[in-house]
Parts: sequence; C-alpha cells; structure tokens
Amino acid sequence: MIWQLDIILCIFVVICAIAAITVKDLLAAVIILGAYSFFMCILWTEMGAVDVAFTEASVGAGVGTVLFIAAVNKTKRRSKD
Amino acid sequence: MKVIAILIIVLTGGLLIYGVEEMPDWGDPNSPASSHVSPKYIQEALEKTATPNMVTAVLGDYRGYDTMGETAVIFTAGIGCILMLRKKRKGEGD
Amino acid sequence: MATHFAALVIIIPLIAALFVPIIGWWKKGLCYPLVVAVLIVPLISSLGILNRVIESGPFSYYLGGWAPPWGIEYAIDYLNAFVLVIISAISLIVSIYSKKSVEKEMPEKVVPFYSLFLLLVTGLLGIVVTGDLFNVFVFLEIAALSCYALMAIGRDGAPFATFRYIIMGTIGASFYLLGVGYLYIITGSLNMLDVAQRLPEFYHSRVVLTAGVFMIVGIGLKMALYPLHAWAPNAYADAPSTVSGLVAPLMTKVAAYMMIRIMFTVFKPVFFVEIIPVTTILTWMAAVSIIVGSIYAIAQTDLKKMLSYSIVAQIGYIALGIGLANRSGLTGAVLHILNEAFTKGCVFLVAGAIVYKMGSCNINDFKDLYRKMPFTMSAFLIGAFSMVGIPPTCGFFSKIYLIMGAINAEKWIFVAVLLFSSILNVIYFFRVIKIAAFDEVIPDYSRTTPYITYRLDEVPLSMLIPILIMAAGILVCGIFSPEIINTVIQHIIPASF
Amino acid sequence: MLEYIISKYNFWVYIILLLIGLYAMLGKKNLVKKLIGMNIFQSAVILFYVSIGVKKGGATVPIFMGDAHAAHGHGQAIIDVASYINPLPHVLMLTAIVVSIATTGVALAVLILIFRRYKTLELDEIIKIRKDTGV
Repeated sequence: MIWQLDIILCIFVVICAIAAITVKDLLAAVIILGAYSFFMCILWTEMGAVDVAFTEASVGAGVGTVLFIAAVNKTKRRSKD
Repeated sequence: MKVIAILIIVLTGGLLIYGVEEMPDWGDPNSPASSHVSPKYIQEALEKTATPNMVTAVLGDYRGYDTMGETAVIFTAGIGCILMLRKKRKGEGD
Repeated sequence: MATHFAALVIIIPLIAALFVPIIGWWKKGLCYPLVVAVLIVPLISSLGILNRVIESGPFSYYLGGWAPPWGIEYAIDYLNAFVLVIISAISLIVSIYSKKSVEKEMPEKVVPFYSLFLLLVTGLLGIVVTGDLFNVFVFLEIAALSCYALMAIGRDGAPFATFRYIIMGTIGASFYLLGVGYLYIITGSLNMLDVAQRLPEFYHSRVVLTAGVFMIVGIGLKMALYPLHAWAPNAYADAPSTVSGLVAPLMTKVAAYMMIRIMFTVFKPVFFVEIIPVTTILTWMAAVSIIVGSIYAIAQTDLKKMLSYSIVAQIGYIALGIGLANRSGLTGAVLHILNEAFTKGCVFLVAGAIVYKMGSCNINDFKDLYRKMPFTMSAFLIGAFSMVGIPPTCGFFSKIYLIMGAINAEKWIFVAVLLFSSILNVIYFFRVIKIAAFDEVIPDYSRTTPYITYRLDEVPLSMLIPILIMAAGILVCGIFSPEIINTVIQHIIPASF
Repeated sequence: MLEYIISKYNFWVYIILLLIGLYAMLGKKNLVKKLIGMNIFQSAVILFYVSIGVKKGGATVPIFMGDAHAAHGHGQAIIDVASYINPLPHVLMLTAIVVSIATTGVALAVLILIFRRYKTLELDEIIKIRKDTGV
C-alpha cells in the first residue's frame, strides 16, 4: 500500500470516467472506458485484490471493450452528447 | 431529464457521504468485516481444501454455489443474445 | 428426503435449461414436453417443502456441507415455502399455455426461448429459496437477464421498453448490492440470519441507515412502486404474451417477497418502523401508486397496457400492507401475493389468448368477444371480479385484511384509498366487459349475408385449460383463504406485531 | 479536516465514480453513453467492495506464502490472520464483474435491436419516432 500511488491512480480513474462520458466520438469513449478499466485493475492490484484485478483485466477491460466495439461498429459512431 | 438526474444524484451522493462518516476506519484489521467470518477462511482454507490461494478456495468450495450461479449468468447472457440477435431464415415465419 | 427437495427446486430446472438447447438441436418439438415435465419437479418439491415446514417447522439446508455463515445456507421458513409453491405452480401453468403462443409468435426461436424460460424460473425460485444476501443478488441477475432477453423479442416497441428496464433494473440490483456491502462492512457476515442477529447493536449507526435505504430503494425499483415505476408498463405490455404471462404475476411479487424478507427478517421490524420512518413513506408511496396506477389504467385502450398499469396499482396494495406493519396488514399483503399471482396470471393469459386470436388487443375491437370465446372471457370475468374484490374470489379476502390493517393502524385515509381504488377497478374492468359482452355489432351490409354469425371461435385447448386452471385457482384460493391464513400465513407474521 | 478526507480517500473516489455513472445512466441521451455509465457505476460498487477487504499493517495478498505441501502434509499450518487480506469481498466481486459484463452484453444486444428498428441511438429522436408512429 503506497498511498501516493493510490491517489495518483484514483485521479486517473476519475479523469478517465469523466472523459468516457463526455467524449462525443463513441469509439473513443469506448477505448477510454477500456483505459478506465485498466487503471481500475491496477488500483485493485495495489489494494491486494489480485484475483479481482486479473478478472477485471481480462473480462472487464478485454471482453467488455470488444463487446462495446462490436456494438458501436454495428450501429452509429457519433453521439450528440 | 437532466434536472431530475442531477436531483437524484444529489440525493444519492448526500446519502452516501452521510453514511461514510461512521464506517469503520479504512483498512482496520479489527473491523467487523475482517474479524467475523473471514478469519476462518484464512486459517482453514489450506487445511480443508488444499488450495494455497484463499480466493480460489472460497470461490470454488465454501461459496461454490455462487460460482454456479455466476456460470448460469454467463449461459443466460449467451442464450439471450442468440434469442435476440438471430435473424429469421428465409422461408420461415414472416 | 424433504430437506433435499430444497436443492432439487433449483438444480433440476437449471440442468434442464442446459439440456434444452441440446435436445432442441436434435428435435425441436421435444422442448415443450421437456419443459413441462421438468417444471413439475419444482412444484412437487416445493409442496414437499411446504408440507415439511407445516409439520415440523422451519429447517435449513447447507450447500456443500459448509456450516453458515461460512458456506451458503438455504433457510426455509413459512414465507419461503409459501412463495415457492406460488412460483412453481404459476410457472407450470404458464409453461403448459406456452405451446401455441410461442409457435405463432416466434416459430424460429423456440429452443432458446424455452431455455431462457427455465432460467427465468430458476432465478425466481433461487431468489426465494436462498438464505444468503449475496446469493440473492446472483439469482436476481439470472432472473433479470433472462427476463430482459425474453422481453426484448416482443412486439414493435419492445426493445426500447426493455432498454429502459435494463437501466432501471441494473440501478436497482446495484443499489441492493451496495446495501449488502454496507451491511457486510458493519456486521462482517452475509448470512441473513447471522446478520439479523448481529445487527441490532448497530441500529443507530448511519451505515446501517444507508444500507437499509439503498436496499429498499433497489427493491422498490424492481417492484415498480410509484415514483420508480416508469419502466414497468411498457416493458410488460410489449413482451410476448407467454412472457408477460409469466413475468407479470411473478417478478414484482418476488421483489415484494424480498422486501418482506429484508424488512422483517434481516432487519427487525422496529428498525424500519421506529428508527427510520421507512414504513410511513412506503405507505404513502403505495397509496399514490394505487391511485395513479388505476387512473393510468383507465386511460389505456390497449388491454395489455391497461393490465400493466394495474400491476403498478396492485403492487401498491402489497406495499401498503407491508408498510402498515401490523398483523392484519401484513396478512393481507402476503395473501395478496398469492391472489395477485393467480389473478394477474389469469388476466394476462387471457390477453395472450386474445392476441393469439385477433392479432392485437385493442379494447375497442373486443365487440362480440363473449360469443366467440365464452370460456376465455368468463375466466377474464372471474379475474376482474378478483381484482375489484367481489366475494368469493380471492381478491376480496386480501382486500378485507388490508382494510382491517388500515383501520387497526387508524389511518383512515388508506381505508378511503382502498375503497376508492375498488371503484376505479370497476371502471376499467367493466369497460372491457361492457364492450365485449353488451356492445351491438353493426351488421356489415356490404357482405352478401348481412347476418351476424355467432360462431364459437375458442383458442386451442392447450391455451384454454391453463386459463381455466388459473380462474379455478382464483376461486379456490378465495374459498380456502381462511385455511391458508391459519396454516401458513399466521406463522409468517413477526412476533412483535 | 484534510486528514479526515485523506484517511478515507478511496471511499470518496468510489462515491464520485458512482455518481458519474449514475449521471450518465440517467442524464445522457445517447444509449451507448448510458451503457458506458452503467459500466462505471458497477465498477464503482466493485471498488467499494474491494476497499472493504483491505487490511493495513503488513497484510498481503490472500495466497498462502509458505511451503504449501509441507504445511498441508502436517495439517498443522498456523496461519496468522493479520498477515493476509480478507478474501471474501474478492470472491464476491469476481462474481459481480462477470455479472456486470453479462448485463452489458445483453444490453448491447438490445441496443442493436433498437438500432435496427429506429436507425438511431439518441433517446429524444427515438421518443419522437415513437410518438409519431403511436407505438
């Protein structure tokens, strides 16, 4: 537990979350969401939850992003807000 | 729409912040969460299940029933996607 | 043997859900008989469980042999066993009904449909049977996911209505999970009985208050109580008729069961009555729910949509009974879970039968339906009687208990609300019956024979029989409701009432 | 005051993330944005659970570090509870992550159905089409 590193990661996570819901290009938003998931899983590794972290890395950041990209690919890429 | 959303967020956030204050200190080894049920997992997992990883031991053995539910969730999602996205074949239905 | 019934209730439908795709891949036509045969098992098991509970009191079943609170426990008491019987009976009846309706509405999707049907039943049964707070969440998600998928393939607007349901349902489930986390952080346990035992010393902590509020709001979302109801009517109305026949009677009732479980087992009644005034708020929400739901129902011209708004109203009755928090009120609420399940099942199956015959269910097209489909419509009449509360249908008895509960609590406004809602029910149901039975059909002179032919045009037997069973169930529940209350429901009421 | 905020910083972060997600789910008009919000919302709850499990004071990941075979063979493993992190919240969250992704998958399938029907993913446009066609 290094609290300085924790706080930096937390700030990154929050920035990624805000960016993911404000970016107008949906593909970019989805990629940012993937980055968010990765920062989240680093944060969890930092907290000692290694099993949760690698599940998140593979399922959350991996499969989730793939599903989102597939869906955005099949629909529209631009968003109004 | 946005006004209602912000109102709900203010309410939820207020309640959450109100609740945080009396939580046990973060990372306290003597908090109830760390001292009531979980010590037995840490002490017994190796002996009873021969698995060095306690998370796996609890996941697969003590709470294996949850894990069965989890796999059922994945199966549900898969069958659900098949049900929704499968297109009608030609000459079948309308 | 009876203890192992508790495990069979879940395992058999779950395994069968895995087998349906395999068997359906080999031969499509076998899915339906398999599903019906499989769903008999939970019914028999849950009757066995109820019998055992009545004979020798509550019991528990340790999954995998791990003692609680370390392992997962099924804690079976009167409430569990009672709701289990309701769910398994309704799902069996609906599964018998499903054959023709599914063949007509989605001939190419029979196999995944039946697999998800079984998973939905598994999820509902699992929520009820388990005694572990987190396990409830897992089964809640199984039920919810299968429900989303089944609802999305309904008529035109269904995907959009389902999307709203997904958003709201996920918020509800996550709030529930958050509440469980707050309880875990303060007590360190996930087993309901263990939490209940360790919780009272923390009742004045803010963490427990937050946990309680989040859990009740989350379950309220699933239950479609008034300010949280917006997703429900469209989602129920647009779903395929078999699905709305299964989901409408059961989903909200299971949420009501969860609410009773959380309010009176996990927490002691004193917490929600005295320490935070949730029950008072709940009664007011319920009252508004009853009135608003009924008024919206009057405004609808689509039968399924009308019935869906009526769900919002009827769930208000149950919430009102829970919120009154006295003996007769809670008796009325639990009895109303049974009555509502049969009544809503009956009227939704009738709506499905009308859709099957006519292709839509616009109320203004119902002219002459009584001559065409006399059996179906008399079942509808019984359902309408039960909804309004005319003896000897079961709706009368639960309403009486609710009114008595309101009188005992000396909350006269709720007595007025209950009586007024009966009048509203009369208005919206008897409008349908008036059109179907009494409206003159204008003869079509452009045809060669200007006479109206009164031809019997009933739905197939596989649909008619379940409808009639439901209607008979309404009458039987009504006639035997004193026995049901004496043998089962009076043991559900917490001792402090 | 500052000390108080810092001492519970991960709870504040989880509240912020939860509110961001909730706002996106309720306030955003694009349906994909709503689902992105749903993901953030659910991972915020997971962050909260992971925070419950943390133990300060030298505790490490919940994997037995000594010689597992020797310890198991004797059946005498004396394990100090304070040296391992609470494994239970992690177990619960493994399930919750999978559930959240399954929900996302089903929701995306519904999204594709919506797009096939309305040819748009904006909430206000869909509502307008629904009003115009009377559905």
